Amino acid sequence: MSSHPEVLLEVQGVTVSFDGFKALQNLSLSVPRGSLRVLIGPNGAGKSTLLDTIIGKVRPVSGDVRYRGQSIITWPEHRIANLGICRKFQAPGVLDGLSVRENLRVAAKRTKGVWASLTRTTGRAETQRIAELLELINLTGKADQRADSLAHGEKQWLEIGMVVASDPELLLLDEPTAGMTAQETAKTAELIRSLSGRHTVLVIDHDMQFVELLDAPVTVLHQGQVFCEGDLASLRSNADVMEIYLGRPKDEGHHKGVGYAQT
Amino acid sequence: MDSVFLFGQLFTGLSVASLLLLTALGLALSFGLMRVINMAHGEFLMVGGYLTFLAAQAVGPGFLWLAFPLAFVGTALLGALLEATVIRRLYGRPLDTLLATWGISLILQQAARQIFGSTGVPVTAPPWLNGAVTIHGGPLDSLTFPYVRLFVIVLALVVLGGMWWLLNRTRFGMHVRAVNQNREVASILGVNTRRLDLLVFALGAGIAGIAGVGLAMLSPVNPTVGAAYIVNAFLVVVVGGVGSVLGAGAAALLLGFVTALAEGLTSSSLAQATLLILVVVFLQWKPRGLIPTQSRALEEG
Amino acid sequence: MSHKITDHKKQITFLLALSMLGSSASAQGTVKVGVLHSLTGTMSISEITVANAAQLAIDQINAAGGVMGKKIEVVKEDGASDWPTFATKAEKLLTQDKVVTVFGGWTSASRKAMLPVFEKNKGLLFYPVQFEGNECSPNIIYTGAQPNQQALPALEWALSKGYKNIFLLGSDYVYPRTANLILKKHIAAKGAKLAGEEYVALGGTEFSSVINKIKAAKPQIIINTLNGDSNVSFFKQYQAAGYSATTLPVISFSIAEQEAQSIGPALLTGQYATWNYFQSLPNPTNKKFVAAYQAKYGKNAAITDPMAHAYMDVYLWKAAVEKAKSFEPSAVRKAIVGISMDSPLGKITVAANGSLTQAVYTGQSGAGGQFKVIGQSKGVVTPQPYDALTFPGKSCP
Amino acid sequence: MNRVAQPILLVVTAGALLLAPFYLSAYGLTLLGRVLALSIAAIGICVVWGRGGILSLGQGLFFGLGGYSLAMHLKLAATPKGELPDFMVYNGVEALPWFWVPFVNGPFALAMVVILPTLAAAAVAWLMFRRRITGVYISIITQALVLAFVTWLNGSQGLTSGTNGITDFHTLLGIDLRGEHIARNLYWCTLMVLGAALLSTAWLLRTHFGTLLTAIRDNENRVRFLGYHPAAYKIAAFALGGLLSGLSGALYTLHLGTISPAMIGVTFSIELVIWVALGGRNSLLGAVGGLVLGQLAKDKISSAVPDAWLYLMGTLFVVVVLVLPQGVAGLLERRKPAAPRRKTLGEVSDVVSP
Repeated sequence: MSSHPEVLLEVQGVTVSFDGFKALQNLSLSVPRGSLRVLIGPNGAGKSTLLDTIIGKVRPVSGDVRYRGQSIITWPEHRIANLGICRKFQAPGVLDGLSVRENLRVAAKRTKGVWASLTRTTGRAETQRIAELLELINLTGKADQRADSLAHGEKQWLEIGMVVASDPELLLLDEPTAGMTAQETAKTAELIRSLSGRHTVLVIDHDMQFVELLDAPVTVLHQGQVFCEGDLASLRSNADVMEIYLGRPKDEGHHKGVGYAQT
Repeated sequence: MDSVFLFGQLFTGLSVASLLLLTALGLALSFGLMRVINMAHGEFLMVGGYLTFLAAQAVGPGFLWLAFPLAFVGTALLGALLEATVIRRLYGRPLDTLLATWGISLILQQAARQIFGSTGVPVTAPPWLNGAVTIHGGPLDSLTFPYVRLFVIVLALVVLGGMWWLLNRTRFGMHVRAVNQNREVASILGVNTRRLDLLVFALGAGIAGIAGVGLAMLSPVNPTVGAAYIVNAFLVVVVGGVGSVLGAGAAALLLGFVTALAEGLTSSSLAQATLLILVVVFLQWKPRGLIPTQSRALEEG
Repeated sequence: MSHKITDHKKQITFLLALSMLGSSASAQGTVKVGVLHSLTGTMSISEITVANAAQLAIDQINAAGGVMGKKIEVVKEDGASDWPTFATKAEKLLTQDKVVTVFGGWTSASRKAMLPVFEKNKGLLFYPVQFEGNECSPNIIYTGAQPNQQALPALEWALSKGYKNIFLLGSDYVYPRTANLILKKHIAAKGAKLAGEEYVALGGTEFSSVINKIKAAKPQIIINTLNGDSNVSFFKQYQAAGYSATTLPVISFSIAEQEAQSIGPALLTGQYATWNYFQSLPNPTNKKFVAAYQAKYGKNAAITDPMAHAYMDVYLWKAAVEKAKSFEPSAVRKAIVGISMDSPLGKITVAANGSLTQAVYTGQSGAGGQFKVIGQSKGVVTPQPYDALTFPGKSCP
Repeated sequence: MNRVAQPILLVVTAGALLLAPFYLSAYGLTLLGRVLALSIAAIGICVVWGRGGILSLGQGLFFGLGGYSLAMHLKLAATPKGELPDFMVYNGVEALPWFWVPFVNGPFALAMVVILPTLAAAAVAWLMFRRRITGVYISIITQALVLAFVTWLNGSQGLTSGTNGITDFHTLLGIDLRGEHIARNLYWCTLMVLGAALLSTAWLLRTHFGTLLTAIRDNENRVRFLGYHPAAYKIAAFALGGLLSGLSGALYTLHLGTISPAMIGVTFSIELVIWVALGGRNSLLGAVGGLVLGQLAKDKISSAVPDAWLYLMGTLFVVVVLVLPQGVAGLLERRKPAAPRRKTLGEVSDVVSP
């Protein structure tokens, strides 16, 4: 447990099975309010499945997910999202047929019902906020362009913008920097760091430079379980972590950084 | 229902299921593998029927030896042509394949109408298929199994068996299963997915052609015969679970028996309407069908 | 055709207002009539030949100098086996082409769809096919058999031959349903037994269940009102189940010479049909008609009851026009009552309700697809649109 | 097409349509009125398919419910008091079936024209979207449903008049349907309904609702995990599609004077879709235009060269899908300069804006 006393999200002994294959095995994890947490692990470790489970996309065979102390394991996805949990997917999940501005507006709306969608208009405060977000994700010039015309990196930014626009309490970011240049990656890291505190952030990534920039506690997943936790530096010197990444005996991988293990 | 009638209806169900299965197998293959909704599939059945008619015209009563290869090869070639010219360009757009193939089915129907006329052409079954097995005495006295219907049931079993063998015991089948699981990976591993799509589509068409031979033994072949089967064949695919040959078999049996029992209890129109509603209800219970295929590729479908 | 093109242009350019519509009823010594049948779609096989028969009569009349000195100009339209299309095309014929009468229709559904159009536009339709009765629009001349001119005589014939246990099998639409409703009343009234009653969707080809039901009911004869290709499937599957004309005869109302040819005479040999006309009728008018039709449309062309009616309809109309001395539909309608003539069907007379007084024959199918007449009504039968036993108190105005 | 030409073209077309009774022949007017009535269903398809990405091949079901609701009332109104509709008598039915009884009441029947198809569409949508049935499954299920409906209609002659359908109407709420100026008034009435449907749908699609519909079409999961309930939006869109189809069916029934199973079946439902695809599935005006011109062409060509018509139609299906996936409206859009990309003809929202 970290120094924050209050636990926002608690994953308790969750097991997820796909056709007999156990993607998560009795996994437990707790995330304090306002913290920034990084999840790493080799392919198939269960990182994405964990996020899927939190947002209700995947239902576990056993275990519980508690948010603000309340079990949300049986809730429909949209209600979980409305609690203030927002996820950025691995592949950019932008809304292709809409303009950049509309993408942000969809994310920023507070009321999500059909009736409200017919009657509510966009207020000045909302317009203002969207303008700020556009600035933040550097897409002001392309605000009226269709999202499918954006470059890959821009789409990533747009989706991050959408996640931020929805102003969630808990942000789940799945490889937010895939396809970004080093410069963009650095900027993303800066943005994410600035979000923590007011928001609680859980990031999955492979890119160790990026993880380093985030400068946050790291949890290593392996075969559907928490393998170990700690800061990046201590993990880099951990021979067991090297082994699960490279599948080699401990003594061979030492001289290489974990970062090279990306696939 | 007395027991003779009940068994008679069960046999009817089996017979209906056989034709449904033969029609649906090709659909299940192409739908499962390529996400192609081929509305012209019924017309392959029709073409198979007309080719049977031509075979009968050409060689007389013993035409079956010619009809099977002719119908299979003829429709398979037509299928290959269709795949190469239209369907290939529409992969990943299932709804558009649906509309385009509907157009193709209109063209094929009209062509048949102009060549053969809009009334059905009759095919007389070979003499050895005339007659029936009749039970004499006992509780099932006078229960009859016409040879023609037995023939179609055997035909369906043979084709189903052949398909199972092809998919599970041959290299071709391994490739099909691999592509079904994950197209990208299979292609990286050296499976020529383009060629496989073509072959599978042609195979499915060929099987529909064989179904056409069976159909011609029971009813006249006319331009709309395919349209009469296509909706039910799709339901077999959906109820069976997309892409599952075994599922298609089970679903065809289920639909066949339900149809026969409903027809036993009420008129054929109401039986058909009931069946369609039951399918929709069934999908509420099992939206992915009897034997669902677990694959990530399906998630996006 | 040229007329059609000018009109088409007008419509899409929205330019010329009323100018071109001067092409009315009788320009240049011709008079326009419509022929409206399904030239495409499932019904076309039956209807094209009916349209041909009407065309033959028109050609003959034109060759002999026309009607009241005017040549008949035919506007042919395609109902496309689609009932609403019949209504649309009828409206076009009446309001745009301004035809003085229309020869057309086959299915009851097409007639029902056209009826309001003819009533609204005060047109006149000659309908040549046997039907379920229960209708007498002043704007339609129904020359095909009423139920008492086909279904009931068939029942009487069956009963007279000792078939007392009767199974009713039909396609699921209005004609079989109504005909069978009437037959059931008469079967009960005559003390015979109804073995069962089954309907198969139009175009249905699967008869396994039906044959099981027939087997369970053990009838002596089947009265068959199946339509089109369903007949082929039925007779095939009936034969496969071990039945034949000697073990379980079938008497049909929708199988004529043409259908017999396409079903395959072998499947039908020995089975029965009831009509007002068979190609084999020996009267001289028929001999001439058959010869003329086959000279024009092929020497093996089969000729059926609705074709004979359609052919005769044109002559009836001509006679009525000449009697009324007018092409005006209401005058023609008035004049047509009481007209009597020698036709391929034998002697016919138009009754006040717009239907024909005509004879009824029962035929047995032979090897060549022709029917041999084996029974005949005593003289002609007066048309009764409403069966008195089934629909008491109903009659045409 | 630039931003000046477009409104001018719209005004000219609207004017030409409004004045059509003064220069079209009687037949031309009925034909146009009939086709305009049909095009209301096209608006529904544009919303459900173009914007919602849901391809229903069963719009005939809702069209039929609207048409039959009205036809049942018209039939009862044309039947003398105390008697049964003629077809029931001929089928041996002895008492008015329960579901016919309330349709004696005109206002009730008119309300049902709208309510019944809407409710049916909502119910079908609820069943499908609740279980997250998507894509081609929906097409197959909706097709099965319309087939079931048509089969039931055909097989229940005593209740529905079967293949003949319901026909021979005389009066609607006391108006004589065979009267002198009825064709003209019915035409204008249809034009009004079409205009109202176009404007209100265009407004609807300009709201946040329209945006979300597109969003759900493009990436349902993304929208769901932003906290929206996509099924609710899809049900609403589908119900709207049903409503418009029902209205269209009722008006079409009035124009044609009959409604029958043959008019509402699988073929009809797919044909509607292809005309919309031809015009442009994403554009309201494209969809309506595609349907109107397609139907007019069908009327002309199918009577001139009946055999060629089906080939032409079949080829059109293939060509539209292969070459013009966004229809003619999409083609016009593509010709426009690329950036800065303002809303264009292809995007429904702008199309009817003043």
